[in-house]
Amino acid sequence: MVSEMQQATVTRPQIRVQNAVKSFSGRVVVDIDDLTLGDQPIEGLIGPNGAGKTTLMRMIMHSTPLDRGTITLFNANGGGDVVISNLPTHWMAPHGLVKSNQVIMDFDNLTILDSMLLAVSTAKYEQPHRIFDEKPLYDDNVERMHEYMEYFDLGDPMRIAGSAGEKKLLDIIRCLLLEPKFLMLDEPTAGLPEEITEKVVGLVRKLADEGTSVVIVEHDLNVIWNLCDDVHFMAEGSVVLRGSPEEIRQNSTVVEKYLGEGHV
Amino acid sequence: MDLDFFSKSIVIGLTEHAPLVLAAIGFALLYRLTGLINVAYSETITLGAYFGMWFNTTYDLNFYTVLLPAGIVAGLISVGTYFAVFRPAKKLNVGALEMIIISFGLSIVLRHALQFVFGYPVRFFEVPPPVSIRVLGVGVGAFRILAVASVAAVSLALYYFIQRTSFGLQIRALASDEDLAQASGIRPLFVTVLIWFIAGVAGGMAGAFYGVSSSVAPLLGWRQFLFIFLVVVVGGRKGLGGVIITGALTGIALAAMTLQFGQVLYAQLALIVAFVALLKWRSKRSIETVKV
Amino acid sequence: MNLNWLDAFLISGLFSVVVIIGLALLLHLQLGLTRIANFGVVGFFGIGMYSFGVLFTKVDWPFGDLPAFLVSLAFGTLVAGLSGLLVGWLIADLDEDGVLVGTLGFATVVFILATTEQDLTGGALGLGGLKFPYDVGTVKADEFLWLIIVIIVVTLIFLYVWWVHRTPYGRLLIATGANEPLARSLGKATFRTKLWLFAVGSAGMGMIGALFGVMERFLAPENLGIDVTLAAMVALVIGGTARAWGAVIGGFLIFGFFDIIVQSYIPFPKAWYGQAIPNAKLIVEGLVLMGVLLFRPLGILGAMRRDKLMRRVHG
Amino acid sequence: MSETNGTPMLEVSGLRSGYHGVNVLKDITFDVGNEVFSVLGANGAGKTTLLATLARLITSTAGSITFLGNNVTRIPAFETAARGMGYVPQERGVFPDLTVMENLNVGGMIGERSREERIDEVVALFPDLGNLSNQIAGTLSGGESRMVACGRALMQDPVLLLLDEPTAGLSPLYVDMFFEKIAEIHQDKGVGIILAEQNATKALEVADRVMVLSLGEAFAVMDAANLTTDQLKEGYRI
Repeated sequence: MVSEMQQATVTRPQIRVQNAVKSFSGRVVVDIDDLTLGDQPIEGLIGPNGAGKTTLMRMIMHSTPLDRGTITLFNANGGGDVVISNLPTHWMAPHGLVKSNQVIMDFDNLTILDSMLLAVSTAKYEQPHRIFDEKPLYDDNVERMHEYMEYFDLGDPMRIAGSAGEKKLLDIIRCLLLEPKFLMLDEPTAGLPEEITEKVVGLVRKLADEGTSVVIVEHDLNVIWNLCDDVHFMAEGSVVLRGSPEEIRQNSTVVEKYLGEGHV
Repeated sequence: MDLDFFSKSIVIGLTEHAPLVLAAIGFALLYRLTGLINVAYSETITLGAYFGMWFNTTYDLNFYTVLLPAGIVAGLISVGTYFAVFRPAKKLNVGALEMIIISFGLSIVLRHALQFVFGYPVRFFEVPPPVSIRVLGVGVGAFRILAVASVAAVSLALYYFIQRTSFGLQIRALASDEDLAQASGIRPLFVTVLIWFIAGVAGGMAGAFYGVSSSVAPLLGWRQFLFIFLVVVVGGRKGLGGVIITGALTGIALAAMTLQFGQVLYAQLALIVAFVALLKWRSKRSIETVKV
Repeated sequence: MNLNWLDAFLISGLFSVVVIIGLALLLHLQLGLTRIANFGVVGFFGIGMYSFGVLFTKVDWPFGDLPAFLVSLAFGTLVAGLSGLLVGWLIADLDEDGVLVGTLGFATVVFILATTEQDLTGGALGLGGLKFPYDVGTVKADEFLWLIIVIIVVTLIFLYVWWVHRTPYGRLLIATGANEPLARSLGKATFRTKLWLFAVGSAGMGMIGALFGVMERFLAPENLGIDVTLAAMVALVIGGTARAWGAVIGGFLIFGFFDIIVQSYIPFPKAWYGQAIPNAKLIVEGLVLMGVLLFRPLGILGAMRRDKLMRRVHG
Repeated sequence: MSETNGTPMLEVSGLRSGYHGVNVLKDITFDVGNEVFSVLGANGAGKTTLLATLARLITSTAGSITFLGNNVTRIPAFETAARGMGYVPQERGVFPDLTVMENLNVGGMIGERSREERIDEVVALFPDLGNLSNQIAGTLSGGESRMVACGRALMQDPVLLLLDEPTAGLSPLYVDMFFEKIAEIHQDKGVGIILAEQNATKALEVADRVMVLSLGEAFAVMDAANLTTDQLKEGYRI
């Protein structure tokens, strides 16, 4: 019933997490009754250490299996609704659900261009007998890749990303090249220089304006306050508060959870 | 299937495959502590067999007199391989996959170096002809019974050493969490050397037992390696106790299937298939957190 | 004439070098690109060899040698490919220990079956009756022609492997080997990729096994020792795991030295060829494997250099 | 800067450290005497990295650490432990495969006093541990395993104890208990304590001095009493 109603009013891709529980060796890390992400273009997910933000995102990507519960992606690629908690991780990107990584992740040996081509390539190109597909793949996507290379001033793409910041940026670019309908960013600005952070933020705004739903986890709360339309505050495995950045910032519970009682 | 079949399987399984338990304990120590799959462990076993045979035939010594020296030599060589190969490899940041291949290379080198040293013909221990006694209605060589008893004794001693002594505690702490162990003041080098030595001693003694019950040949250890590895991978999750029980059960299963199929190779075949299937089934059930 | 004698050895020496290079090239896709240590190379090689041999010799073929050979070859390749699919399924989501157990276990199973199924394989005694699917006169000429054929086959394998580096498929293999979870999060079905990689690679190894069997004329379980896996691994590692040429260079360097130069051109005492030289060869192989991985892990050719490759392809 | 008893136990200057090529800590300088020294900051500020670097489990890229007058910037972790540094990491503070008693015994490997005596002291401090001694540490609840971790570190007879968020994720009852114990350890045993905490209120109750980390930089180092809420909010970027 509820899902039908939601479907009717959905304007942008949303994720609904229902009765989702995850515990590690007996300790409950995430326990969410009902959470909808994606009502607003850009939403923030904050909370003190151990609140379960990263675990929740991994559960959504299904790289961490759920103990129980359902996660549904509304308005996925193709417009339909998909129960993603039953699907393996590699099905998320084709459905338009993409997540960037908190820690720096890259492929050894692959150049920046390789990384981009890997992201834009689809399963039909990547079969043992398809040995003449490199050219068409490149030609079909070269403009799209060039846009990013120029925007971020990447320089020569035929080299391996060197610095940690460059790898972090490449991780985000890979995600964007997948043309996500629902994008999750796990600490996108940690380790990035200021001017790159601004460019990333600008791009995320543009993407959100064009209809992609974005959820951000970030330690640098200034980014959250400036960028998000809505903020979910997590503590002890569940979302305890939700509101505009101003509301959350003023809220005594939030200050208390971060700083302890007495500083309210 | 009658009672006779079971008692036969148990007696033959335990007497013939007792060294498997001992070898698996040694391998499990290395595997669980260092995370290293040391293919060259099969050569530690072979070395034990050769040195036992050599002490036994050269100095005309009783088998039980040469058992410990053979184990100690194998243990020292095991420590030697740690310093010569595995420690430098770790310092050079060699990956897990390369480490397996390196140990594979070491295994080949040791195996064929042994052939150079001890010559090509198959060799034998010189032990008195077996006296047969009946256990559970099955005839077994008295020597084999003694061998089972001593394997059991050595295994229990090792178990006690690991579980109850202060050195054992350091070993288990280092295996459990290396960083935390260091922050608690445990010296990793000392403990690691200790492990390589004990693993080598266990392997060497197992080799001597294998050698005395049949013959001594360069492939002696390698032929057992897959089964040792399977026992440890399948049984090693619950610590040494699991390894000992899995090892003993494997021996009994091998004996039972050999009786059933009339061919030891079929028994081995069935065992490999069963164990690999078990591993597959377990991996399906325990897909845990992937770091993305 | 002395020269005649020398040539026969050169043919068999070159043949074994080419076979090892073929196996190493296929291993390059698995170990070099996708970083799966297949310790069961000899199992796929052997199952292809025996499936082919049994079908070729035990069936009373109603048509000539060449069609019979081709049908049997296809059968051997298919059986090896299917076992690759099975082994791939078993190990694709296991870690290094699982891969070692699975592939080593498979090789052992093939060895055991070759020994026990005496009705089909002749057991430990071996299986005779294999022959070339043609007759061009002398045995030496037959062998020489066979060498040429196998060189052509291995060259085709090389071209495929070399070309894979220039395809989206090769890029996916490299990505899967470097960071499988990350590849999966980009929507790559890495499990299926590994499965097909194993199927194709194993089919190739099986085919090489069949071609090898014809040259041997006589199949015995001794052909299925771990030294076949070792040889492919050494050739690949010494030349370089990261690049397609690595297998070729490594194969010629180490096995060219032992199987051609030592066998034919260095006058060691006759008695040494029985055991001392094969023994020494294995020791050297082991030492090379260790030494290279410790001190130059990427082999002679070194790192992959995708930067240069990309410039050549798209520059 | 407040009075510390004579020369400081620990002097840190110009410390830079991190992992995966990211410099988490950027040029940190402070010193700690025989006191409770609180390191405050939001998540990601670098508290855990700082403590792991001090315990020598992460190698610093620049700067120096001087412990009891000796430069320990490059010596191995077991050596600093032997010299009297106890470390309780945030999550994995116990050996999960060992029993509670074995965990304590691992801590008791260094130091001269008899192990029994020290175990008695630890059990007196955390009476619950007495009943748990044969339980496998991996099966303990969060609060219990935190007690075992503290107990293990105390068994080393440390002069300086590094505590990384000992109360994160614990229920309020446990939190209060732990902060009482921290004060007790410092006062009764004379152990210096570096306490990494996010919960500023509690930490400031027990701390003599405080450092606020903000995205890897030392935002303020001062007497605990002088720190204002506004400074805190600025440091936490709330």
